[in-house]
Amino acid sequence: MPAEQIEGKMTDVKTKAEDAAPTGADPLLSVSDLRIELAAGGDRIDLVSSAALSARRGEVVAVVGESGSGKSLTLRAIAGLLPVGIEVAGGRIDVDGIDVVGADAKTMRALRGGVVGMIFQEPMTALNPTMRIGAQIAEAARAHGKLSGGEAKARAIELLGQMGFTEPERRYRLYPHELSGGMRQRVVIAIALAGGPSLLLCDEPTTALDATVTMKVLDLIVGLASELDLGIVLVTHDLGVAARICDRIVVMYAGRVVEEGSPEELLQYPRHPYTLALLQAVPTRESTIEQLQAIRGTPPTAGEIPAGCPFRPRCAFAEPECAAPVELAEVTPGRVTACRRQAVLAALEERSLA
Amino acid sequence: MNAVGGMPPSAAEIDVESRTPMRFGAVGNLTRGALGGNGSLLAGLIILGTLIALGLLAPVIAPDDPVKQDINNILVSPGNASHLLGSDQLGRDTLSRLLYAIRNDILIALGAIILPFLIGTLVGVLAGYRGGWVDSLLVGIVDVIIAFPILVLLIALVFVLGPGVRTIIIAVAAIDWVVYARLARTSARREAAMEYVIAAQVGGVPTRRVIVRHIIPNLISQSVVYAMSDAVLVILFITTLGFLGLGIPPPAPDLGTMIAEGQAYLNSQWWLAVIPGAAIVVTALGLSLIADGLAQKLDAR
Amino acid sequence: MVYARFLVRRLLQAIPVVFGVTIVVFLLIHLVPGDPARTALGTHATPQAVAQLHHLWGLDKSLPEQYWLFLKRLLGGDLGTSLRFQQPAGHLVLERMPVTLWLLCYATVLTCLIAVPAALLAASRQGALRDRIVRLLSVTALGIPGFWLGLMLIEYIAVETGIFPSSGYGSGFLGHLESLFLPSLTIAAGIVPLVVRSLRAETLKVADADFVTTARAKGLTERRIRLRHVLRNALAPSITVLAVNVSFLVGGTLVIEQVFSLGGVGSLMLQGIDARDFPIVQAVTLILALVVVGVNIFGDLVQALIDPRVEVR
Amino acid sequence: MPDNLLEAKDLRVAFGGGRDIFLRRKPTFEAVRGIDFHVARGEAFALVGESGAGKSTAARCVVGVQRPTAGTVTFDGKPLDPRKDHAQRRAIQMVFQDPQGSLNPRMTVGTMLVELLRLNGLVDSRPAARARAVELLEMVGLPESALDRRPRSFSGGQRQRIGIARALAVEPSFLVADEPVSALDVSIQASILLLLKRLQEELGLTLLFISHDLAVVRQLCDRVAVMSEGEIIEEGAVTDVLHHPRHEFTKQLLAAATDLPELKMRTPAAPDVVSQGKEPAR
Repeated sequence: MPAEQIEGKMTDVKTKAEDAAPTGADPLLSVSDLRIELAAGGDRIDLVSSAALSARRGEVVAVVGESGSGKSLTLRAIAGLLPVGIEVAGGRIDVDGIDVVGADAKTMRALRGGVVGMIFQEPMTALNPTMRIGAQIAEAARAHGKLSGGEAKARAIELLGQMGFTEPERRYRLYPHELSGGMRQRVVIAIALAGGPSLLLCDEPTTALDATVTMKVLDLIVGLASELDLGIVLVTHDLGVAARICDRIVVMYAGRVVEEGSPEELLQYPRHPYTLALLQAVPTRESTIEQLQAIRGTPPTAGEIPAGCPFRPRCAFAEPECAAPVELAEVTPGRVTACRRQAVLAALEERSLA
Repeated sequence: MNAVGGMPPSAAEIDVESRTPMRFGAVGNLTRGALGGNGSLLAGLIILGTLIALGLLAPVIAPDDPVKQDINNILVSPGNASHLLGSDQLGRDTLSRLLYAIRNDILIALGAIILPFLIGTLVGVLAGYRGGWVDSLLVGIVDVIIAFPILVLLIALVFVLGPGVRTIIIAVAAIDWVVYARLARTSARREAAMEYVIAAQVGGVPTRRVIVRHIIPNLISQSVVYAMSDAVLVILFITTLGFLGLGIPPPAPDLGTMIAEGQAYLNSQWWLAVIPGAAIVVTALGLSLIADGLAQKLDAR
Repeated sequence: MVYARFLVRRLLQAIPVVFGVTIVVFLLIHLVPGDPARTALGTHATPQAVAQLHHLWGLDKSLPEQYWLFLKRLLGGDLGTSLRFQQPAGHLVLERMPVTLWLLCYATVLTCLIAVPAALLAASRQGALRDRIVRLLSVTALGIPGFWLGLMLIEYIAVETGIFPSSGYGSGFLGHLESLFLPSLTIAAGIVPLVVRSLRAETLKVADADFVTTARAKGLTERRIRLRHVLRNALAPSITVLAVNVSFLVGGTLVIEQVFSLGGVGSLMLQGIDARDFPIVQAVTLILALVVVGVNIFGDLVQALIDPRVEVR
Repeated sequence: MPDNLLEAKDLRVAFGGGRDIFLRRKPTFEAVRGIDFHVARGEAFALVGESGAGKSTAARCVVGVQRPTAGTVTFDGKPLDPRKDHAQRRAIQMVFQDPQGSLNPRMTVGTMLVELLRLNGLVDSRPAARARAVELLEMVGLPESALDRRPRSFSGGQRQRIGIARALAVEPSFLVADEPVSALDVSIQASILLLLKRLQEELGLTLLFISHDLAVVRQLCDRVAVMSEGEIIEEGAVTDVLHHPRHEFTKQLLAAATDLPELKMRTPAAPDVVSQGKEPAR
């Protein structure tokens, strides 16, 4: 797709976000200094060592990173859905004024589904195979808000209709295995919305889907965000998906946030060498193989993350000083990076603009 | 270069966040660490090892001849100087009979599972890998034999063949192989569909070698684990046959026969039936623990 | 109705298996080393008697011919004539069937009553003390020989406390319920460990499934998640395990009937063995195999009702 | 010598079929519904489509692990039958999608390579096989020490390199690559693509490339055929198809692609920024 079209799309969404800005002066979601650890035997392994994230109502924020970057764990921590053995070891998570890290079980139940809806990667496995799809949606609706069985059913049918199901009354009675992957993902979205949440967390929602289906599902999610004034956090490894639908991109590497900014700025003028290297390594339909540059080395394994800047061993810009710890710092309004050498990147940006 | 020296724990283990759906189970295994199956395995090996050692050494350590009758000393209570565990209704030394019975039962059980293990696994792998009519035929045979209650068919077979150690081994093998065959067939079909097998075929590795070098090593451990729990069943079958008078022909000692003979004296000489029963339970427990431990080790991989 | 059609289809699919079963049962008598008629009648039988039995059993014909006759007789409901009782073997088996069926059903119910709570308790926290205890108990129980457990229960429960009778079938529903409690418990003890193991593993597997995370993300209570989402999905495979293990249950009844002196099909078979009564042994083997086939079909049906993914069409 | 190394005419593959125990016909599913394509010597040709389009099934026919139900395929002018024809089997090799499942977990890399080299009579002694295996590993950017390790201990990208080394071990002229980068992390993809490109040029390989990703295809291939529901709906030079799609489905596919805006800031090629497809020290 020509780049203009993408930019057009992005500005569209942005205007919407700006419209919504007044209502969302206070961030709906704010995550700071989040640390997540795996307790293995006596050892504790850092999986996420510093994650910071915020989202306002009506805003779509993408968290981008490769496998092992800690993006999915960060997302799950927000809903208190970390796997057994993995826990939050420090930092704060606030959702709509609720302190998630310190919350008791009852608060968390009210939060899940009621304040935070979640969409998963694998629509094949995210639905209960022995339960009708309608019942699964209705159940989510009944868990929040006092609905009778009939009301919950009506709500589920209404949601199915909103998700683009024709004849929702009839589809209500289907089982997950009777639906295609894209349709199942719509059911998952309906479940996530049934409790009337204000924040929608999406964990690689389109990775398992074909490209044409991906687009439809993404459009549906973005449409809902503006219609219902939801905040959306979308975790993906696909920079293209992030570029296409979000207002802000947060890049994670080795359990840390390394850069954050608007898609236009971040994807065209990155201020962290990892982002830059990633962009140079992703083939596009306009680029040729001569322009493609591999990143040397492999992403570090959890528990083996180098001290200082974690990208240092793979970085083309690294200097000895990069071995010292580095903090996220704002470089221009709305742009944050965790790189000591960002001045070099800024100079490169100057040069390309000149 | 990370290739030099040991690799860190493979990425797949700690990498809880991959493109594949998050596997909570894998994390669970990791957090439990090495505690897993080693405890069971060790306990099982100690129990079974002790029993096998006792059985093998029976000719040396048994205080008496297990079939020697002593009419003057019948139904002696345990603790007696010449009969440590007492004697039975024919004055035979219980301890000696017990040791020989353990020896006989364990040896027959192990003997009885080796044949079906080998035949069943081989047939199952061939049928599963080749598919076609051979496979259909195997599935048919398996379905028919599985339809019988195992013990009933076993008793019927032993009955028509006439009692004896050889009969027991043949009868167990004739029935039991289908279970190994079914297990190996399923695994072989799964492995044959794996890309590494296709890659070997594409690379020109001949079929026989694909089966022997690629498929069998990847499924055999599962069959071994099954064989251990199967041994429990076979021990139970053998002693049941003995109890029903269809087992090892008397006077050779067998735990089931000992229980059958002891049941008449349960209210006076309880040990005659209780001790051999406990010996069966302990033997089976040893085998089950080994199976359990092996299965957990296998799972962890 | 789809389930009726599913049932019919499963019954039709069982035909080849039943056919195979008849072949095995038919061949049993030909496995006897030497002359089965002479073996059956003992060494003192007159040559005329042996020849007569030869003719009666059709041993003077070719194997396929014999099988054809055997099959024709079976289809006519004739399972041979017992040498000892001089009665139709089929009739004898059916007469003893109620006790055996009672035992089977009773044992199945007890199995569920013990295994389901035990498995759920163990799976409620993997690796916790209760999990370890349940696992150790079931590993141990797996190796207890049924006949021995039966003897112990008779001696130390029935005889000493007198709460349950040590033998007999009792009369009336409640009488059966009381009299058959210990034997059924003994039979159940043999397969409870297998069901516990399977249900525990399935429950843990399902508890890790993505859709349970979805359920949690809905904000449901843990109780509802366990009952509505975990249990139902874990149950279906365990029902298969139970159905497959009916084979063990049936084998168990045979010995346990003997221990508790119950006049069921199993003790009939053992009587037949004592009397070298081949037709009885054949008839019992055949009918018990048919029971297993039937129970497996029933298990499939239950599974189809629980799990919509099982194709019923 | 024919120009087209591989030619497929009216290739069809159906699954299922046969009869059940009541002799009723089982339903069949036609994964490939009569496709024609050809791959010229030295060319890189791609089959593109969404999941279930039949592209992988077609690839499996070419390497002989799937029997076509109908149609003719010729390789180098002769009917294709890699199962029987030893020379063909050696000439056509495959790289798989899943770098995990395509390596035998119980075999070291060395054992695997030596097995292939010896079975195909490419070396006459064990030491020679080992030496050749080291060469192969070097070719794909792995050190000698990889020989004695099992697949488990490698990262996804390294496993894919091993998979490529295995395919090259028997010295093929035609390489089938079935989604070789789609299971890999973004930062690893580029190095594998660069490696494939380099090897194709250095060894003069003909390439049949299977992918769902048009951007990836654009990097490696000259010509592309778009598949949908078992049929080829459009075929042509990659740039043509990308910029002037004719078929409605191709247009949809292009519209749906999530591409990046152009990176305005390209770095000057720093000497230590590796671009040759080798994966140096981490």
